[in-house]
Amino acid sequence: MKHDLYLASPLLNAAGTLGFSPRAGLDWLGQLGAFITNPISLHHRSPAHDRTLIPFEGGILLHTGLINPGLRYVLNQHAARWAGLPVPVWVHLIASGPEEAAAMTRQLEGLENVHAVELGLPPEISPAAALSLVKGAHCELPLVVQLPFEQAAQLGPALKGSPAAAFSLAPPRGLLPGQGRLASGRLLGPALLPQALNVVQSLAKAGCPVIGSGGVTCGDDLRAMLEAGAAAVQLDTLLWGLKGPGNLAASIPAEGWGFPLQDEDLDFPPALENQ
Amino acid sequence: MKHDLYLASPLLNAAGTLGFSPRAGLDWLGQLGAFITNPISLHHRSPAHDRTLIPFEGGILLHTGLINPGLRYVLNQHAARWAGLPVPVWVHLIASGPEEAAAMTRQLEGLENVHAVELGLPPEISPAAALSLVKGAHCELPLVVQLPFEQAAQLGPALKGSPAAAFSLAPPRGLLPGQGRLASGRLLGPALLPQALNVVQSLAKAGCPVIGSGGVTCGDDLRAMLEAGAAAVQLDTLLWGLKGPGNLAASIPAEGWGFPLQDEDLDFPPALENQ
Amino acid sequence: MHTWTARLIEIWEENGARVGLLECPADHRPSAGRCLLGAAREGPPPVLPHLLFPGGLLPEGLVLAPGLPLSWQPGIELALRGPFGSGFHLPPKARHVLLAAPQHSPRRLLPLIPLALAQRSEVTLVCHPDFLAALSHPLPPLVEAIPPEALPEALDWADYLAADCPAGLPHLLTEWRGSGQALISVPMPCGNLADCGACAVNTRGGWKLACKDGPVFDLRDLA
Amino acid sequence: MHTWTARLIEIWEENGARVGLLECPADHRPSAGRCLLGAAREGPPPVLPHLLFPGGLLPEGLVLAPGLPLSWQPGIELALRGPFGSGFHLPPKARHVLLAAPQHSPRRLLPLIPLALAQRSEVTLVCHPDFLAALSHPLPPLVEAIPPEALPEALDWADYLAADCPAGLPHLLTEWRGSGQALISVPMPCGNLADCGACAVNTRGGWKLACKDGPVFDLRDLA
Ligand SMILES: Cc1cc2nc3c(=O)[nH]c(=O)nc-3n(C[C@H](O)[C@H](O)[C@@H](O)COP(=O)(O)OP(=O)(O)OC[C@H]3O[C@@H](n4cnc5c(N)ncnc54)[C@H](O)[C@@H]3O)c2cc1C
Ligand SMILES: Cc1cc2nc3c(=O)[nH]c(=O)nc-3n(C[C@H](O)[C@H](O)[C@@H](O)COP(=O)(O)OP(=O)(O)OC[C@H]3O[C@@H](n4cnc5c(N)ncnc54)[C@H](O)[C@@H]3O)c2cc1C
Ligand SMILES: Cc1cc2nc3c(=O)[nH]c(=O)nc-3n(C[C@H](O)[C@H](O)[C@H](O)COP(=O)(O)O)c2cc1C
Ligand SMILES: Cc1cc2nc3c(=O)[nH]c(=O)nc-3n(C[C@H](O)[C@H](O)[C@H](O)COP(=O)(O)O)c2cc1C
Ligand code: FES
Ligand code: FES
Repeated sequence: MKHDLYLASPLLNAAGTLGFSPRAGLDWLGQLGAFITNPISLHHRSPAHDRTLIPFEGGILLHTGLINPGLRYVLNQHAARWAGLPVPVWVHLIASGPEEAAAMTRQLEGLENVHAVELGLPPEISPAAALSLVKGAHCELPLVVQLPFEQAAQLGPALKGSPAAAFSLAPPRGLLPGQGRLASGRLLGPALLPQALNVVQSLAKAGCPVIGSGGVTCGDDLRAMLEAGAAAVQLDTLLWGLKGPGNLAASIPAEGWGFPLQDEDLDFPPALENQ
Repeated sequence: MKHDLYLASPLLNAAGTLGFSPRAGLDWLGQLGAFITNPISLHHRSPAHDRTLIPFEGGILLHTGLINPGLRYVLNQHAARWAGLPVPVWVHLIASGPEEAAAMTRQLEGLENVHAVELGLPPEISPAAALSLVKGAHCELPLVVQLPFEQAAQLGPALKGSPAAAFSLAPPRGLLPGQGRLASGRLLGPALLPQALNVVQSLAKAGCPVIGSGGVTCGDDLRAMLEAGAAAVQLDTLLWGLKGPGNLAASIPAEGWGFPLQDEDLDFPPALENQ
Repeated sequence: MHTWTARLIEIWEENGARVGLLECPADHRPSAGRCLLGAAREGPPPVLPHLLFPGGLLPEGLVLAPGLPLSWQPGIELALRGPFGSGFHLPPKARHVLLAAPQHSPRRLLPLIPLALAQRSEVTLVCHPDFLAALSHPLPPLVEAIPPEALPEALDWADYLAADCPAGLPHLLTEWRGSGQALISVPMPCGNLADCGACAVNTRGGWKLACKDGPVFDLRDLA
Repeated sequence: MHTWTARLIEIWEENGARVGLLECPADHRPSAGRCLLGAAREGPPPVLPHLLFPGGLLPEGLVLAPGLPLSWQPGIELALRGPFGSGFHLPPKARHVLLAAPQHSPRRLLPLIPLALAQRSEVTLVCHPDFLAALSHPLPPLVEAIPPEALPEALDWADYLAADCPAGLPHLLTEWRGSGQALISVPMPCGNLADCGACAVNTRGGWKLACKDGPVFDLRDLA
């Protein structure tokens, strides 16, 4: 039996912004429709030797190396906490291949309060490799596939027949001079908003259920994402500011948003039909 | 006989930033390796009815509609001025198909001081359509092909066997809320630098001679572009500031840069060979 | 394109809008309705320079009409380009000069007042009382200020109209048959450097660029 | 994660570095080497809040060590989170306390001085004379200040070392065999909210996160 991708609020955190389980005392946690974990791989990954943070106009370049202690350790430490959270949990997985993806998703089935899997795709993956990874990750839980930003407009439509119930967006990659060389990393911050809106609109127009993200910092940004066709919105660096999501919940349109989504809605979810 | 793509300086202006011929009194014009014209179509194009300028963190969204009076009018008004400029002229053309491209480039052959054609590609063009447009534009002048930002990493390698002598980058497209709706346009400004460096590096690594652009505002940015593999660099909104290129020329590395390029260098131009 | 520098002497607020005073050499002063582009000389440059309009003349310098960026502080040096564009042209024979800024600050029309008074025209200013009360210096006593509601009668009286309506010209003005001009508010990113077209205005005479042919246009030309 | 607000009373420069004074309730004061994240409450929020360290205590409030953003002005209200992380732990038995900031401002070590004097330790501060001369308040007379060249002898004398070397620990310090701690300068974007890993520090005990286990680490643990 598949759970539906039901969300009581269209606000989500992006994977990597709130840890493996949320810190105690986040009084705004209940504003989120779901808590998404940091990216988790089968085996532990240590920090990249060239990890870096470089600011640029309107954003930051961040490269950490997807640091995580591996799935077994995360489940030991956090699965019990997930069960007790006031919001559903989506577990973000990164896998080096379909078998690894299958081995990981199997361990999540039946976990209390785990409502979905978000599968990260490595940058520059081919549509064929993406499809096989997504098929590998297919399990009882609804599957959200996080697309590399630069290929999202191409990969989303290519994965429409796949087990993906919806798509989300990884931050775009960039290059900046730092410490005497060009450093590569993910880009975050308000500067990304116009491109993110563009990608969201293009996926929505192609009939792909899409969770928007990238540079959302205020109610206007949130409404623009929903107007562009996003069924929900992930917040990133905003959550590292000192107001959390602030009063973003007040900007959620009363007439609703894209979710609840069911797998059968894949081609034409209600929110996108009226575009 | 083909002219070589020779540049006495790696600094260029992006098409659309300095008009059809430069205003009198631009005392820094001589710092440019070439003057690139505004985009010119065969027939005149009036301003887009939904033209707009919307600022965002680190940049602006600009949509004007490629306004221009058509090639015949431009040549009447400006060809004589081009002949007298202290720097070579590259003419930027936009064409709706290969025949139109051929009809336009033919009119540029033999014009005094016109050293190259830069051909703009429409957004979301397929590799096959791009190739046929580039072939249509093939003429006695060296051809620089301006790639849509989002598809550059894919289109550049696909056009390696084509008559393109080098590639440049159109600004990426974005979407922002403005005047009660989502407005679409080109994105300009320093926020674009990290992604532009990423695209330049990926083209250079694929053996494509590339002219970088996007968010360059200072000597560090210029050097980063050249380090990422750019053979030359186009400046955009910086030129609309009050210092023109400022003292950017002082940051050009003494050891040289990618150009002079010859058509035979297409696959492995000297500057990129040592990467 | 000539670039020069000048000191921003003072900044104050008028009904919430930031107005400035610029130490401005006489030969660089824009006439009413013409433009300057400005940016702080120190600190990180803005993506685009700011569009500035004259908002009056004081003995100390040029008043800059509302819209100064929050990052500007009194005392900073500005780099400036301009004046450029085409401003208001007060007909020498105008006797009943109507200045209409019904929606916002009247500052961009104020530089016309001394010119009108010098040619002995009567001057009426249409303006919201809140903006009027906020002006740092009172209007000359010969100028009559009236609220936006009184615009229709004032139009009957006027033989020249200068309008500044950033939110769009009201029908009342576009349909007016008299001699008049309007300052059209459009972005000017390239400031007449590139024919970028962002400032394009559709007129009866075809497309015009506000940074060159405007931003002040004859009312009769506005389509 | 508790967020609170406080007023920035004053800002001044010490040898080119911006130092501030924060009206800070006693129960929110970070001890030496612990962190705060701060952002101006008004105006556009920065992409990330700024990392702040205590740089001393005055009767009026907490001194914030160098690195305040240029956009902050005296009088503004800051939103703050923290203190978090693990700071310096002065061994109660330390008698010869060496504070070493040979490369930059010694501010982040100064909060240790009253603690050391209270336990009757002798205190020596290694610091460039330019930074010393720039301090807003003179060091207590019992503290001896010496230039970076004198560091080797001072190490022979010390029984506890607190180091702050943002450009990387000199060999002299990593190879020192005595009891000591170092403040490691790394970015802290998530401020212990997300295990983001940007602040990861490789120690003999494995990878540690500076925002939780640091940014002050035992010298013997640093690989
Ligand atoms: C700083 C800067 C300033 C610029 N200023 C100007 C300027 O003032 N005027 C100007 O004309 N350009 C300008 N350009 C170039 C401009 O970025 C692009 O050439 C062009 O896309 C303008 O974007 P737009 O959103 O106005 O038009 P778009 O919406 O991109 O173009 C309008 C239509 O033309 C189509 N189209 C786009 N390119 C082509 C093509 N090559 N062939 C066929 N159809 C095409 C699009 O699909 C779209 O339907 C500037 C570029 C820079 C870097
Ligand atoms: C605000 C924000 C904060 C984040 N913070 C963190 C964080 O603290 N920790 C964290 O781990 N992530 C975090 N993420 C997620 C992060 O953006 C991406 O998941 C990840 O790409 C990190 O980028 P990086 O440059 O550090 O690593 P990358 O360099 O992108 O990744 C390292 C290597 O892993 C490969 N790779 C990337 N994705 C996959 C995949 N799905 N499957 C297989 N291989 C892959 C890459 O090709 C690369 O070789 C955050 C995201 C956001 C939005
Ligand atoms: C499957 C996989 C596992 C990895 N595990 C680690 C790891 O444990 N520690 C680490 O520092 N980097 C790890 N990396 C990342 C690489 O060491 C290196 O940081 C990365 O490939 C650099 O790529 P980039 O240039 O795209 O950032 C891993 C990469 C992949 C694809
Ligand atoms: C070949 C071609 C010619 C065009 N000519 C004009 C024109 O003369 N005037 C105009 O306003 N728009 C012209 N357009 C643009 C369209 O009117 C419209 O602005 C554009 O397609 C909107 O696309 P966008 O959403 O990508 O900006 C032209 C488009 C193309 C492809
Ligand atoms: S501002 Fe660019 S043409 Fe007028
Ligand atoms: S700052 Fe993110 S884990 Fe330390």
